[in-house]
This record gives sequence, C-alpha cells and structure tokens, in this order.
Amino acid sequence: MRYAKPNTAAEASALLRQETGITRILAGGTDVMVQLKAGLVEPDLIVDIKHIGGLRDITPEAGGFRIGAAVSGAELGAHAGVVGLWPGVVEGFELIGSTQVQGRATMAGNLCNGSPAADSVPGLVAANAVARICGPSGERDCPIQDIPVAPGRISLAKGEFITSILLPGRPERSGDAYLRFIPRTEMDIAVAAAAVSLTLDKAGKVVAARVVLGAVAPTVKLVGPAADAILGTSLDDAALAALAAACSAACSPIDDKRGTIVFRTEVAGVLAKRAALIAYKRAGGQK
Amino acid sequence: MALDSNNKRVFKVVGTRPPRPDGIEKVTGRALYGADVSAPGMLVGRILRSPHAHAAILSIDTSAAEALAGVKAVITAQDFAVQDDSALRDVQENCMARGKVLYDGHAVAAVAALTPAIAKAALKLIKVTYKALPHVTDVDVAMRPDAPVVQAGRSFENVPAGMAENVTSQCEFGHGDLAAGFAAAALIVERSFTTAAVHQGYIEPQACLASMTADGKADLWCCTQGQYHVRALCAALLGMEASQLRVTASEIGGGFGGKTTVFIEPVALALSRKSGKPVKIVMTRDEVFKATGPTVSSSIDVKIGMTKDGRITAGEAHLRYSGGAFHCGTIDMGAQAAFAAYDLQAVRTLGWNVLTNRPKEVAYRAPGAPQAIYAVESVVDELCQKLGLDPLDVRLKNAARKGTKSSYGPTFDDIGLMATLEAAKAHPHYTAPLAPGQGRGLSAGFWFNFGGNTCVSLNINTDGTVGITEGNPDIGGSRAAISQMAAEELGIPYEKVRTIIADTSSLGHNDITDGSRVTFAVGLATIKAAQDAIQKMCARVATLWEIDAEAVVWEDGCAKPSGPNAGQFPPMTLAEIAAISFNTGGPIAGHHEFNADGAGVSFGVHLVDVEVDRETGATKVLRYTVFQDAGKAVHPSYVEGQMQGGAVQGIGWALNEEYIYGEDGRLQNAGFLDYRVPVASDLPNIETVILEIPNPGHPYGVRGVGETPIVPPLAALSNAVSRAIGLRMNRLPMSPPRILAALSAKR
Amino acid sequence: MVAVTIWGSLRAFTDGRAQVEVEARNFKELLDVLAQTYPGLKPQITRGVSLALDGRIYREAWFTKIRSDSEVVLMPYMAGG
Amino acid sequence: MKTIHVATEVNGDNVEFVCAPDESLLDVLRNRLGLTGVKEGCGTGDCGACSVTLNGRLVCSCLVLGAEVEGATIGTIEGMARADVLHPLQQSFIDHAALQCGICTPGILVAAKALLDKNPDPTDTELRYWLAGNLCRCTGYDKIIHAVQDAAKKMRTV
Repeated sequence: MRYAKPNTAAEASALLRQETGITRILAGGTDVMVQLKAGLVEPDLIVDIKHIGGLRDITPEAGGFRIGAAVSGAELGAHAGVVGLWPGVVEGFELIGSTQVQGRATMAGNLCNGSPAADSVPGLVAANAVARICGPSGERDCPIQDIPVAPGRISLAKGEFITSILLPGRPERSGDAYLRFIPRTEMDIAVAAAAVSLTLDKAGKVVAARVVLGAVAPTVKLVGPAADAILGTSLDDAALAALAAACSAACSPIDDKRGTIVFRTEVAGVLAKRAALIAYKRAGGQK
Repeated sequence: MALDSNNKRVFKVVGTRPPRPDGIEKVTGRALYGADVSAPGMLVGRILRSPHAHAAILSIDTSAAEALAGVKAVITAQDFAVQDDSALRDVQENCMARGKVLYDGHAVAAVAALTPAIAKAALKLIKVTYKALPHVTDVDVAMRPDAPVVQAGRSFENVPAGMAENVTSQCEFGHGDLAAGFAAAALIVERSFTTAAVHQGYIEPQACLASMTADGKADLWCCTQGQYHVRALCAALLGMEASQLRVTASEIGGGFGGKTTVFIEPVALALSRKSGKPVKIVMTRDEVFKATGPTVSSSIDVKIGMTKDGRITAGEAHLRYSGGAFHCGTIDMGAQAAFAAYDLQAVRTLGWNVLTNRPKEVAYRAPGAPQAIYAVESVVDELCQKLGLDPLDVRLKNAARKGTKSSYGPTFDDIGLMATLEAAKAHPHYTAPLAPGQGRGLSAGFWFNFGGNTCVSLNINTDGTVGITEGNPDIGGSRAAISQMAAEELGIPYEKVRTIIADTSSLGHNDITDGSRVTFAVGLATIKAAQDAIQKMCARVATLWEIDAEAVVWEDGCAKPSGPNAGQFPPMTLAEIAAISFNTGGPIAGHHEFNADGAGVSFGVHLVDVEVDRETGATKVLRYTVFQDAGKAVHPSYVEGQMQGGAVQGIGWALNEEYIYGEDGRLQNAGFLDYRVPVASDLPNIETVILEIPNPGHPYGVRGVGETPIVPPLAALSNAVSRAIGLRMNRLPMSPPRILAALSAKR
Repeated sequence: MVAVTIWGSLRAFTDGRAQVEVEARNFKELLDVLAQTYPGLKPQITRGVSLALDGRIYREAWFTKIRSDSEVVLMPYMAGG
Repeated sequence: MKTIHVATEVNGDNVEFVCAPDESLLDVLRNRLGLTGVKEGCGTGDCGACSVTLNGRLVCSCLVLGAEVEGATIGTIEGMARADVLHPLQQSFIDHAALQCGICTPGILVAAKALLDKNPDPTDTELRYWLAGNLCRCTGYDKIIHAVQDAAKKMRTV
C-alpha cells in the first residue's frame, strides 16, 4: 500500500486514475480505517485529500453554503450559518459516531461509503444538495440522490472524487429535520431514518416538501407520495398519518442484526411524522 | 476483650474511602496491561480461525506459511499433547481445534512472525480443508432428538436415557410436596422465558507475552483473573512442570469472569517454544467476541402458585442452558439460585446443560443466576399484578431469612434480604409518582459468594511501613481494600501499607479472582497474616521487656503491657519495633495460608423506572436504585462501584446485548458497534444504598459484593417494561423490535 | 451418624433417598463413605462437590469437622465469575 | 511496503518516526513511540480507549493513519499531568473512585478534558453524550460523571 497526499484536486484525480490496483480516498478515514482493520479491503493506494486547497472550507454561495469534502462534523457543527440554514442536514451529520468520530468524519465520506443507513445522506437529499465532483475530464456537479446506486456502490467513475457539497439557499419559512432510530442513544447505525425538508406559506401551510428515508431500501429513498401527503396541509393528524403511511409503503428493507422488515417499515413512518413536525416548527409553523 | 455482641466494632480505616494505590498509574497511562509490555526480539503471534460453525478438519497444510520469509513458527493442535482429563481436554481443544471445529471463530492454527503484516500473510497461506457439518446454535433445537450432535459421548451418568446426545448433564434441586403446594394456591402462573448469550464485554482484549527458553523454562505475562490457574492449565497443556513456568498477571482491563481461563496463553507458549523467541499475542475485538467465553443462553419454564394474600405455595422451574460446544456446570448454579430469595415449603428446579455450536461459556458475574432469577422474578411480579398485591410486600412476606431452609438445601445464617427489601420499601424511589407510559419494576437477586485457597505474606519493613504480597489480580480496587484491612488490624495509617500482586513464583497458590472472593478471602488472610506479625512483634517486645509474651497486647498500633501486673513500660509502636528488628531476632513477617470458608451469601434488590416509546419500542431508563447487603463495606466507593457497574451490565443484558447468529451458524455482531453495550448517554445516575448485615464468617463482617448486582436488573427491567406497556415480556433482550412486535400483536 | 442431604439428581444413585445417613467425622470421610456405599455417586464426587455444613459452604477442605447434629448438605462444586 | 518518515509533535515534544503506510496512529503511538497509555479496545472507533487530540480535536487514534500526522500536534494521556502535578480531572478520578479496572480511563480523561476545554460547565446530559463514544464496562459511568463534574467545578473556581 502507498499513501499519497496531493495538494491539488487534479493531482489527486490523476493518482486515482493511474493506479491500476485498489484505491481508497482518505478524508476523515472513519470508514476506510475500519475496513482496513477488518481486512475487508487491502488498497494499493490511499489518497489523502485533506491537503487539497479549499477542501476544508465552508464558503457562502448563492444563498447557501459550499462545504469542502474534508470538513469534519465538528467543524460543520460549529458553523452558525450552516446550522441556521440547514439544521436538519447538520443534525444528521452530527449523529454519525462518537465525539471522536465527529472530529474526523466528513459528509462526502459518509455519502461515498454507499451505506443505505448513512446518517448525513437523507438530509442532503431532502435539501436538494449537489456534489461537485473532480475527475479526469474536469469538474461536474451531481445531485446527491444520484450518487448512491446500491449498498456499498456509488455512481462515481474511476478517477473521480467529491471535492465539495453545495447546500443551496432556501426560501423564507423553510425548515428541515432528521431523525433516526437506534436501539441505544448513541454509537449505533440507523435502523430506520427519515429526513424532511419543507417550506410554509404565511398561513402555515406546506407549499414545498421533500421526504427522504434511510436504512429502509438499498439506497436512501426520496418518497414523492410522502411529500404529496403533507403539501397544502398544516400537518394535521390526517396529513401526518398519510405521511407515515406513504413512508411505510415506500419501504423495502431487509431483516438483519439491526432490525426487522416489520420494525423498519413501521418506524420509518413514525420517524417521518416526528421529523416533519420538527421541520414544521423550525420553519416557523405554529402547532 | 469485652464481648458485647450488640456493640458493632468501631473501625478506623475500614469503611473510609482512601485513594487506591494504583490510582496515579492508571490516570496517567503508566499502568501496564496485558498488551503493554514487549520483549527484545519479540515475534507477533496470530491465530487462524474457523469460518464454519461446525466442520470436520480433513487436513491442515502449513507448508506455504512456514516457507514465507519472516515466519518463525506455525502450530496446530498437533503441537499440544492429547489430554486424558476431560476438563483439560476441553480447554486444549477450545484453544486449538482437534479434528473438528465446533463454532465460528474456533482456533485451528497459529503463526509467529517478525511483523503483523507477515503474520497476516502467513495465515492466508495455511490451507485448511473442511467438511462442513450440520450445526445447531439454539438451545431448544439442540435438545431435540434429531438435532445435529455437537460432540458425541459427552453426557454424564446423570442424564436419563432417551435425551438428545447434546445434553451433557441433568441436575435437580428442591424440597417439599409440589402437588400439595400448587393445590393450595389461589393462582398459578406458568410462563416460558429465553435469554440470549451475552459477553462480559471487558474493554481490554486478551493479551499475553510468552517467552520459553531451550531448557523449558518459561515466563508468561498476561491479563488474567488468576495467574495460578493460568499456570496450572498451561503447564498441563504444554507438558511443563509448574515450577518452570512463571506467570505474571498484568494490570487487568476488566474480566467479570471472562478472564478465568486460557485462550491464547498456551498458544503463545507453544509458538515461543517452537520459534525460540518471545511471542506476543493480542486478540482483536472480533476474536474476543467470537472465541472467548460469553454466558450461557437459556430457555426456562417457571410455574409458581400464590395465595390471595401473596404467600407463595410452590415454585418449580425447568432450566435449559447452553454453554456452547463444551460441557459447562453453570446450570447447577442457576438451578440452585433460582428460588434462593424465597422461604418455600415446596420448591423444585430441574436443569440441563446442552451443547451447541457456540464458543465455550466462561463465567460472567454470578454465572447462571441472572437467567434463572429473571424467570422466577418475572413470574412473581405477574402474580402480584394479577392478584393486585404490592410486589415489595409480597417479597417481604416470602423472603428467605435466618433459619430458612434454602431452595438449594442449606439453612441460611444471618442474611440481609429482609433488610434490603425494607430499605427499598422505605426509599423515596419506591413511592415516587410515575407518568403515563412509565413503569416501575423490581427484582431481588442472590449470589452464593466463595472463599477459596488463599495465601498472603505481610512484611514489616524496618522503617515501620508494611508490604503485603497477595496473589489475586485487582480488578476493581481490591488492593485498596486489602491495605485498609491490614492497616486496621495493625493499627497503622493506610498510607503506611502497600499491597502488590505476586507472580506465581513469589507466593503460594491463590484461587482465581472469582466468586466475589477477594475482599472476603484475601482480606481474611491479610487480617490473619497481620495477627501473625503482631504475635511476633509482641514476642520481640516481651523479650525486650523481659516479660511473658502473653503479657504484651497490641492496641492502636503499639505493643503495650497487658495490665498493671505485666509491668510499667511505655508502649512501643510498630515502627519502633521494626527499627530494631535486626537486633531482636531478624526480619518480621506475617503469613497466612488457608482454604477460606465462611463466605456469606449476598442479596440485593433493584428498583427501576422506565419509559417505553410505544411507537418505536425504545426503552429509556429513567431512575435506578440498587440496595445491597455488603456485610461490611471496606471501601464504600468501590462497593458502590460494583453495585453500579453490575446494574449497568444487567441493563445492557435486559435491553440490547445478545449474540446474534445467522442461518449459517456464524456470529453476526462480533464488535462493539452491533453488540451494543450501554453507553453513558443511555443511563441515569445509578443510586446505591449499602446495607451492612455483618457476615458471621468474617471478623469485620465482610461479604463479597461483586457478582450479586448483575442478577436483579434482568427481571427489574422486564417487570418495569411489562408494567409500562401492559404486556408481559418473556424474552431477553427486550430490543425495540421485540417490544414493538409485542405491542403490534396486542393491537 | 450424620444425615446428609443430597441434591435431587443424585437420588438416582441412593435408592431414591434425598437424605442418607453415614458415619463420618469430616468431609473426607463423608465423601469416602458415600462413594463406597453408593458407587453411582463416584463420578460426581470425582468431578467435584461442595459441602454445606450448618449453612457454610466448603469446597475442598477434607478435614472440616462434622458433628452428628450438623446440617450437612452436599452441593455441586461451586464456581464463580 | 515502503515505510514513511513522519515528523510531528506529541505532548509538546518534537518526535519523528517511520511507519508503514497502513499503520494506524494508535499502533505508532503504542509500538513506535512507547506511549502505551493509549489503549486499544476495538480498533474500529467504537470504544474510545485510544482517544487522543489531533490538532486540538478529539479523535480515535485507531481511525487515523500514522502517515497523516506529519506536522500535526498530538496530545495523549501521557501529556496530561504536568511533571508530578496531576490535572484536576486525574485527581478527581482518583478521589471519586471513577475507575475500577482503569483501561478506559486514559481515553475518558482525554475526552473529558477536550470537553471542558471548550465547555467548562457542561450539563450531565451534555457530558454523557460527549462521552458516549468512550465505553466503560466497570463503573456504570455514574462515578465518572460525578468526577468530571467535580473537576469542572474546581477548574471553574481556580
């Protein structure tokens, strides 16, 4: 195994493209190091992207923020601007692992690990966030929801890696929230998860919504019918019940050591309901 | 001495909370644990493990591994002698499989190499040809006549004909007329329960450093609860004489019973013997879960009858335990402990140990008792609920007390159960209001506690300080407690005493740190060693004063004339006597060696409040109080620590911890991530109430306290959850999917 | 003579009796006489037994004295964590 | 595998070492620099026993490559006491019996100090969540929480 720490994105991309063996990108390392320890992967090349200019920056852009791919959870959580605009995205990210893991983990890493249970991804998809990807043919932008394709697999081509994620600006009276279910209070992988992002009109009715589920399908799942269930409502009980039902209907989970199909299906709806209420409150809605 | 049994002894040091002697080393990172020592020229040992739950080993080809540059030794079971003794044979075969692998993670070969990378590469070059065999991991399935046979011919003579071959032993306890008892009951409740295997979860993985020289002498450094036991097992497995093997116990990063046997130590010694170099083996966490010992898993039926006013008329339990692929006697303990908290006219327990394709069970805090008492205390609680009775009143009404013929046979002497129950009843926790959705549960718990073989030396240094050499690894502050008892007995300040733990060559045999025995038995030996030294010091002083030795007494750390008739002499302090010891006959030391008896049984009662999220099945522990009889708490902080730590391990067992097996018989969650021990944010403060009902078998009244606290949480949590959701839970762990499924079934 | 209470599963080897009378002054004599009188108990005695004498448990101590009025209960060999 | 030369700062001292490219910082600290106060409980970031600070941030050293720490500043348990004067947290752990076996203690002390450095007056809940990544199997956490809070109180009044 070789370890490289390029100073530019182009250099990193070239290293990744030229390596014929197995490559891994190292940002926070909180997944890669576990895979190394478990012997799940024996990379020929590890590319540490933390020394690439700009990758540790959080920059305002178009009313939103561009988050460098090497920004850790602890750094993002300390950024008042991002926390104020996209609290649901930040809380999802901050739920990953321990304080120690937060000191290193990155959203781009969480995304590229390809886990359907990745805590930061539902919030990013709900936020319509866009990844900027550097590759052999230059830069391209890609919506977050198009990056995971299957458990452990992502759509990036050889030589490509994410350099930043753009969290867009958003209208007034908007809010988002993320909830996951774990058996303990910390340190677990999500058994089911839901992110809700919504915008209200002055009367407190939902005029735009995105509902995304985690850990209940091979990839995170944007659930259109769930958003439709709350559009035009003030999250009355009937709307919430419809939201929960739509979420449960969209689940196609597995039985495993972390939870059962029945449990995940039912709890996904419960979490969506609860997350919607938090997002609603954050958007200024009165309940 | 004025004998007034109503006057409790007034202690000066015992009962105080001095700093532990190893404190600074441990808070500065200087303390040396199993993996923290190295030797010049040391090799790295690694173990190859079975990917199968059950398979015949057709062949093992180690030639490619041996040929790899940097590999210095490769071993298999062929490098260990075949043992005649069945217990030793099990230990050997658990350390290194012979002929068959019996569980996922079972060791099949090991290498010693220059670096971890070479060792890892070498493991990949060992070719093992397996023939997969049908496996069984569930205790109830393993009892069926058609179940795959884990090991044939292992049944004891007490197993009735016709039972499945996996059943290795049967036991039965109890007394009285069950039929008459049940006939007298107003209500009989009969329920079945299961508990999952759980791991001790010590944070320090097993680690050792072995160094054997060509003349067959060896040194072994390892983290263990019993260096003498390690010596005995390793010497037998390697065909060594005990005197040639010196075992030093490192500081130990948790054991809870799990470090009472050997796994890697004989392997490291065999690799060192073969390579001629020191070899260090450190287990990974994955290996710890897969290949060291968890508890038994269990399946239990309980039937209890009660009168309308809450008198238990009869109790019966059938217990099926599986301690993995080898025989284990834990069922005997569970079947004896099940009804120990009750004064019963009619009681019967029947138990079986069953083989399954799982790692060999190793003791975990009060081994066997938590499962059995969980089942009994759950049924008692259900009876109370159905009869509209207060669960504490019912327990008070039926509690075992002095003079009760215990469910396992002997008659109890002074025990603290009544006092513990009364303390729980008087505590504000018991009457604090509960909100809707919340539930309160309680359970009693019991453990036998042991004494055992113990050996202590106590040296009076010439500067008036005292050194104690004992042989039991200190897991939770026992060096402090032992120093306290020595200081108390000698009448000197705690700071003047230093206790160290000897290697196997420096002190005679000591049983393992187990059975909650150390503060009791080593403490007792220390007191007696101090008395031995005192006697010698009094004799020296008598010679100096030219009076009879009997005319000198020891008080407040000084030798004094026993009375006016003995003569007028100013008292001599220990330091003064020590200073002239070379002139009065040489060094002064006290010793005591014995097989300690008189360990008093221990009872505890736990109270817990929980809140259950009915939409997700998640349980939150809101409040927790532990009441326990410590006999006499030598260092109350560490007694509280045992009570709190045991309670939290029990909470983990009740709510989330379990060994999860796939269809393929492989362990699915061999890591802290998915094994789910409680983390700090899961828990409230754990309040403690120490009762002190002196143990008549110890001069200070000390009882063991370490194991009992893990017993009550299982039923306390189950009863609390059951009351919170209005449904009786009967399966551990009560993980959220199980609680939600129970609630859904009700809807 | 001392009355020894044995545990249930050993009754198969003592003609069904839960309590047997033996002539013994200490633990060792007790075990020897039991093994002699009821050979079926031998395997368990070899594996290990504990002795509860007036409520106090002894694991190996052969020369523990037994009085004729002592409460004597045979138990399996105890192990802890 | 070609080893990598790394110059870094550990507990205020400049140190240099060579390591394999796939070697964790934990292995470097323990095996190459002799800092065995940093413990390995899992090697996968689940137990916190290997907690150190890296450029002022609390991390699990098992999840960091040795090769990554060129030019970094690292703090371990060995650097917490000043000569023979214990840090108030260390003293408090002894006074409150907040350790039994002590294997988790170095990681918990490093983690607790990192919290108090940024929040001198945490609530019990904040403290419990901050320490959720530090497993302790002996104490049930109760005395650890009390010890940290008592140390925090003393540190605030100095």
